[in-house]
Amino acid sequence: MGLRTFIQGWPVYRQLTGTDPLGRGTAAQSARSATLTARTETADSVARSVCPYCAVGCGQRVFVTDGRVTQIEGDPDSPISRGRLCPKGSASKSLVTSPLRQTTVRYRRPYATEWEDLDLETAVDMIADRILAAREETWEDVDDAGRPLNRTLGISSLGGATLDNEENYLIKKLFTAMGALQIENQARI
Amino acid sequence: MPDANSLYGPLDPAPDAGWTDARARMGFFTDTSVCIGCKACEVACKEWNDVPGSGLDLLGMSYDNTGALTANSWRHVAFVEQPRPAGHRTPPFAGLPTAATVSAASAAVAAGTADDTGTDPGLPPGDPVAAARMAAGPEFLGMPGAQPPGRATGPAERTDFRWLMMSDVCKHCTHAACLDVCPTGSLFRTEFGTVVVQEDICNGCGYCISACPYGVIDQRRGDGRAWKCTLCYDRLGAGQTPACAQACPTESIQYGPLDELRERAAERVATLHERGVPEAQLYGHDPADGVGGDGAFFLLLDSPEVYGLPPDPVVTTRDLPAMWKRAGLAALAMAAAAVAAFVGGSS
Amino acid sequence: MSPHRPPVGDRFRRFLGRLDAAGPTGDVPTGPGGGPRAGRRGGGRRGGGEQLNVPPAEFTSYYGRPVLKPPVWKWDIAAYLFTGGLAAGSSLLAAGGQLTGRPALRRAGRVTALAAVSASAYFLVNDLGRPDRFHHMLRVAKLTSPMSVGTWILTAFGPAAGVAAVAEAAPWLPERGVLGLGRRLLPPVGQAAGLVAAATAPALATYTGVLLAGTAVPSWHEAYPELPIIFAGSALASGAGVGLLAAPGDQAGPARRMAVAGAALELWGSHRVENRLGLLSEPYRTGTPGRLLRAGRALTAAGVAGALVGRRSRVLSGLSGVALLAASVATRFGIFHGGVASARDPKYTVVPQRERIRRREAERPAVEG
Amino acid sequence: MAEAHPVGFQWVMEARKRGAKVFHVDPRFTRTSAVVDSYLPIRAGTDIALLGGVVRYILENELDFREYVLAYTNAATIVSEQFVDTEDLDGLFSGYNSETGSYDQTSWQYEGQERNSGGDDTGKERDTAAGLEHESHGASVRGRTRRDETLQHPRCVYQILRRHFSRYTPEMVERVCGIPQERFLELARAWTENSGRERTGALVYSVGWTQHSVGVQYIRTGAIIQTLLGNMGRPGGGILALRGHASIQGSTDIPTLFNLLPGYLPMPHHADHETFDDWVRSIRHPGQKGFWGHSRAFAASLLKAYWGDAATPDNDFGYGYLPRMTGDHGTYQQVLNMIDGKVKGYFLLGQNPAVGSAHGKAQRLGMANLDWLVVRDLFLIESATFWKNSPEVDTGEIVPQECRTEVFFLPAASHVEKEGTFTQTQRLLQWREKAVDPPGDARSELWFFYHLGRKLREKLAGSPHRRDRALLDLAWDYPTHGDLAEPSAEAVLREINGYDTASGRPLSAFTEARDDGSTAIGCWIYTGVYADGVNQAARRKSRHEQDWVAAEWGWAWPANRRTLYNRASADPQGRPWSERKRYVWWDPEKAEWTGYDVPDFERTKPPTYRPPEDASGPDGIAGDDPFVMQSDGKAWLYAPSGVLDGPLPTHYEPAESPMRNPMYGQQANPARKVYEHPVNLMNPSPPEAHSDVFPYVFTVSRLTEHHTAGGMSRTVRPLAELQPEMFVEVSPELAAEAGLAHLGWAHLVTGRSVIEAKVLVTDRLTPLRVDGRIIHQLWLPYHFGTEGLVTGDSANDLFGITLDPNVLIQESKVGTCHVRPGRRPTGPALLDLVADYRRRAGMSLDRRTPVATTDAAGGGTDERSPEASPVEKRGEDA
Repeated sequence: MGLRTFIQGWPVYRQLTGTDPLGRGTAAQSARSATLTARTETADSVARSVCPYCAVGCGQRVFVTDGRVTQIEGDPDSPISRGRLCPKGSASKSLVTSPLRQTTVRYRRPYATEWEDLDLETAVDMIADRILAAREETWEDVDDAGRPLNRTLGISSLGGATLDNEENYLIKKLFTAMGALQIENQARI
Repeated sequence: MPDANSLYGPLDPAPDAGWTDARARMGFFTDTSVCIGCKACEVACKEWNDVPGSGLDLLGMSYDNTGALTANSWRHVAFVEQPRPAGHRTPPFAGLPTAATVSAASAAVAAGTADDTGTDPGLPPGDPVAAARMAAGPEFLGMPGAQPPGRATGPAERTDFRWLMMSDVCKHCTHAACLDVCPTGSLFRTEFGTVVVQEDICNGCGYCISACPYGVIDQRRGDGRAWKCTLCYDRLGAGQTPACAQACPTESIQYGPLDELRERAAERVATLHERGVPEAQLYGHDPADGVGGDGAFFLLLDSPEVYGLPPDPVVTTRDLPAMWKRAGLAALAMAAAAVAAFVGGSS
Repeated sequence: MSPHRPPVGDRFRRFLGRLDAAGPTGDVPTGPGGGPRAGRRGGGRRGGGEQLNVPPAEFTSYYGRPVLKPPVWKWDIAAYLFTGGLAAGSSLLAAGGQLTGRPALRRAGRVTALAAVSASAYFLVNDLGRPDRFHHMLRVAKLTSPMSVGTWILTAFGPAAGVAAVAEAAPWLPERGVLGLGRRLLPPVGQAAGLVAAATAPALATYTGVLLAGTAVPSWHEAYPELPIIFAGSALASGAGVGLLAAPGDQAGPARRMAVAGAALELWGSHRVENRLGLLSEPYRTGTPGRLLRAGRALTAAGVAGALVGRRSRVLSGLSGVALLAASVATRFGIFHGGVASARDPKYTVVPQRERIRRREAERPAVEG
Repeated sequence: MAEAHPVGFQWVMEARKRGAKVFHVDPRFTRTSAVVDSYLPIRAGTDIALLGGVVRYILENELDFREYVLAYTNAATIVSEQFVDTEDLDGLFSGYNSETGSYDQTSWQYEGQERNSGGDDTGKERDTAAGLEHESHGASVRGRTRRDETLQHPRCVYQILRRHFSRYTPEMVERVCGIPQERFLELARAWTENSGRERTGALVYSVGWTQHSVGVQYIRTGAIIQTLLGNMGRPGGGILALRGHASIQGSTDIPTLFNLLPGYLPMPHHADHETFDDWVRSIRHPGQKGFWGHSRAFAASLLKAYWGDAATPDNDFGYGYLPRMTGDHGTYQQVLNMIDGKVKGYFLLGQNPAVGSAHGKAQRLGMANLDWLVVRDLFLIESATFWKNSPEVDTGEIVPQECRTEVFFLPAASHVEKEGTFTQTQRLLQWREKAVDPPGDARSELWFFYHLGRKLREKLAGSPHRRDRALLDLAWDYPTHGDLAEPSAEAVLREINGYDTASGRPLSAFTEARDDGSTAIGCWIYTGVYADGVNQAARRKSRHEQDWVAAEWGWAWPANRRTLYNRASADPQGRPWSERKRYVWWDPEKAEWTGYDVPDFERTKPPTYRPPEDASGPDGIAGDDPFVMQSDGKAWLYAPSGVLDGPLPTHYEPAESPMRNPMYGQQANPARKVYEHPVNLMNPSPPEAHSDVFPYVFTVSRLTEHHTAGGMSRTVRPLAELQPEMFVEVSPELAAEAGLAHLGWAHLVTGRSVIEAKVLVTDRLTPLRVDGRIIHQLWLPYHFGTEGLVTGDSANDLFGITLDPNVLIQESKVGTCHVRPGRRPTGPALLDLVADYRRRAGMSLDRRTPVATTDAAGGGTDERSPEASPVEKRGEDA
């Protein structure tokens, strides 16, 4: 940067030579401010989503830059929400990027007082083994009158109201096939 | 070139600040009569502007746990509970076995709470008496005639009640003292007529904080710089609505060209007056007021100070010429005294 | 949760305590919880026996909290008010000494001016939230910003005062060589610099009045006619104090007269802000600011008296100088804290503004009719 | 609504701007109350008395929309002579069995149909939450019914209704609810004046209404009003449930519920549904009218979707694989079974029962007594850390070193890290696009369950056991993609939609479903969401580019209808009731139904259509019968079956109440589900002694700033800081009585637990004058727990478990408690305090909660209740 450019970039010079002698506006504007733009404008992609909190179903737009969510805001096209969000919906970016989010499997051994780490693959495998053991232990083939029961009451599940229909479908399908009857969610609560 | 009203009086501020290609002046009209106090504005603002947390303390100021506008809260929703009538509405507690109201007493207790907002000066404690008066019925305020006839709330029992909510924000004054006193040019007037702190410039001198007649701008601890609402300058540049206004579920916060908003606000007040809400009043809409009108103005249902707003703010620069004159006189006096001291005496 | 915060309701309990002490004068209904209710109460609750000639201030604010943000300036700025004034006063003293051939005054004035202006720079930079960005002050030159104007004044004054003070080192330089050249050149340069500093000194001393007044802080802003006077007087007095301390009796005459003039300006100004501003005078008369300003007044009086009666006594003159300097410190801190107090209490924001509205509305029909 | 559904509330504000009058009924003055025209404080748990008062007001003043009522409801239908009303049985209906605490519904039937009830054992129906099956259809009514179009017959529904609600006078409303008569009349007047031909009114409730021991009947009462006023199936009308979780409607439609299969097909019962035919017959009731007549095709198509090639007509499509219910397997029964050591493993999928379910202690003790627990969530919620950080660890009831539960915490993908559909509260399916990959080990449930299933099937390959066939034969071959091998959600949605098994062509409507194995449909009511192979739920046509019904945004079940039963928006002849309120109408030119919405009627069935004598299924529905899922095509003012606690709503006190029922000798819902278990002691209510130990009523709900059990809000800083501490709201009057100070501490005690909270003393709460005494109510948010950025005691810890008999949802919106100033004790001293209260309240382990409290039950009065008084006819004002 030459002295000349430096001087010309000096707000005092701009005050003296430009339209803003009091140094309130154009003269005082910094280079950063002059090139500022909304990060939603430069996002790599936008996903059209739906708020994960209550059941109103407000439309959301999720802006992504470099594989990171940089903004979540209301979708103005939505006939339900007209682009608006409540405080919870507005906090969606903080929800999905929260530093408190757990991103690794945690395992608590029986009688342990602390968590341990566990590999995801191993965890799923261990869970599968425990399901099979619980079924084996508690399977009911038929009732007293010999009518089919095909079930285990040794396995329970709770949850689904925050999940997708496709997920609930697979959950119900798999649990039903394994004879696990005690499947419940918030709709009961 | 600077306008004759450059320091005081009605003015279109962007051209005055050198914007030969100024855009229409943009602003907020916050209609508190439809505010539901959801605080979406507070959160949406924080999400967009990456504003840090502002304390995890229960303030007991009704549902307000933010307390004030600070460097870490650029929108602040005020909550005021009052045993007073709300427009034409049926008194909610009429006929119930109620005793005296507690709003004033609870408010007085809440005046003493504190929150670590992470800013300076943040949220200083308040005066319990003034707090009580804020939350009291009309008989406390000594404002006879402010209530519709036949709605007087006796001291013995409470029948009427209203819960005022109001989303406060930087006023983006026509004559912005913060901007004018800023010695670095960090605070500047944008082409939209808004007032923005440039975070790459601010050196945290704190002058703007004392200059603001609304107590808006504040200094972030650790960071040292002053922060406040930018009216989402970056979004405006992209033709977008500021985050708070976009989120607001009930259109309490309306964003748009200031001229349009002022018209809309006038109509709204007229409608409310027709519907039996005589207390509806505009605040900060008048270009002839002490700050030349606010870029963010409000429809209020009570006196401004009840919401924490100054009733008649005046920009400090109104008196600036007089101040410099006095300073000049003082300087002359000082020089004269010095000269006299040396030439006047004998020893 | 913030640690070390006062227990919730503490302030309220103190309020109740005051109510009890006040007796059943106000309309104070008792709540169902047994706790008294806040009722109609006049102002002057912080009076502490002092009789105020302001009407009882009934006002409202959001949970009683301040409407304004109290200044975030720390004690550095109050200290700067003193050192800036001291620098200005000293440089005037120095210039006077220079022009009237009173080397002791000149020398003391120049050295003090440099020390004080250096301290000023330190205080100013130290008070910044981002000290590393102090040079951003030189980005713009804004007449609307007293701080910007002050920056440029300091930019002019500081180097001049510096050169003038450095010139005092000339006698200690060797007579030959490059430094010898300095020995010869410094005195005239110092004379010129000393005059430049003195020329800017009144501005340096008085702009700080505008600095404080150019805010929304009620008791500062409303005192704008007086603050520059007070600060000018205070600067003169402190400069005089330096003179009284440093100069032998035969050179101290101008210092004595400066002390008298400064004290007069300062006392007149202080009296005005303590009485003219109605409710907004209150912060200057009560609490810490009140004590500081009273101390300042007493010290000033003592300093002037000492200066006048102690012509023959070097010790008394010196003590007077110290008293004047201390007076200046006390006055600056008093004014500073008075303003801070006025911003902390919403009363001082709301009541005068309400009064202004009332006056305006009272006038309106007359105007329209 | 402004409080918990602020964005939905914009439409209320919009209506208000256009002149609508808005009433808000709530125990506490909320952010909604602040902006409406009239706020009515109500004693928690008395909504039926209030709404019943409105019903009476309508009937006594003949303000019903008579033409609508006559044509579209069962008002004229004659009911069996065997039916005896609560007026004559002191609060019970005929058919009450005090042994089982349930009803035989035979006497409730329409005249001549007494043997058709199919509900002669409501105890069993209650255990299986059979009421929930009727979410989309009424129970059986066969053939024609006897009607009196003059509505004069003493046993016609209209007259029965009049008599039943005759004691719900304004005076009685005031006496029961604490709402002054003038306020009640203001509501009744506004509601009736704003309903009819030219105007409609809407009733909006949040699902706190369902969390009562008479929750279903609350909604029934609302339905009666809205039907009498002609507000159903019409624009601006209806009953709008504001549900609280993004896809809670979807998880009911495609249920993760024990008693349901997708599309409200019932989970088979071991005794009633031994064979496929038994099962299907119980759904479609051969001969019944309405769309359930096709249910054999829906059932066969579901099994075909489940077991694919292995499901054939010859093996009843694998019906034999389905597990069978034997009774109540609901979540609360499960928890008690956990405490009793009967459950080995437990999955928690985005749910936090340690905070969010009633009786938190039972929840946590149950979890502490499992073999293993799998928690899938975004955060380490209280239900994952109960073994190290819970109130019971503090009291010593759970000792980490002695707690054997093995806990797997698996991080879950957030809503932006996976794609799929939510079904929102208005039955709208909206597809979400995926924005980013989930971080670290976080995975979608789709991933977890698909790969878990894959693993299970691998491990079982070659298994000789019959029990493993269902898993091995399962159609479980979803395509996966990406590095994480994420299953395709679109493929699953396609299966849910259904397809032709021969060609793979996605079906367009559930009318294409077949019972011969040629169609596979995962959820028949969703058929059409993937019509033409297009993901209809992903449609995002801007609201600016379509009309106000916005039919091209997402997809609503069934068949993209936005308003159900919208045939009722036209008169019997098919003309709009009024121009202002036109919505769907008959176009005689084109000979079809048309309008703004998809008509909820067979498109070409003319209004003049009259079914032949023996018609069944859809053909049995006449051209002027809009309620096409009902077996008689009518809206039911009186429900002859399907509602297990009575054909008409009746005011009962909550299970825990400080009051004797002012209306009947029967205190609380006689059919409510009660669990007698040592951990589940209910506070005594009149006529039992010692109810004065817990003199205050408390209720809980949400704050705008938090979400349910707080797992998605207490962990998020911008939300946590807005409501950072647990608090309790009390009126100034209660504060005075109990010695509570604003921002001081208080603790609340019930027979289960003690919790503490900061006190907000506020004018927003008010005491009520009820039946001559003052009732104080407290309000608490239920969002707090021990984890997250902000923590606090859990309000749900205070509740015991008592369920609504129809849907097995707990009463967690009202209970009784005591409140004391100061902080609660900690450690074992806390247990001592509870024990002391229990002792004083007579809550011994061998005490049984009296269920029937009137002699009218026929000797069923519980002898163990010390104060079970003889029939005391209460509540009749002159």
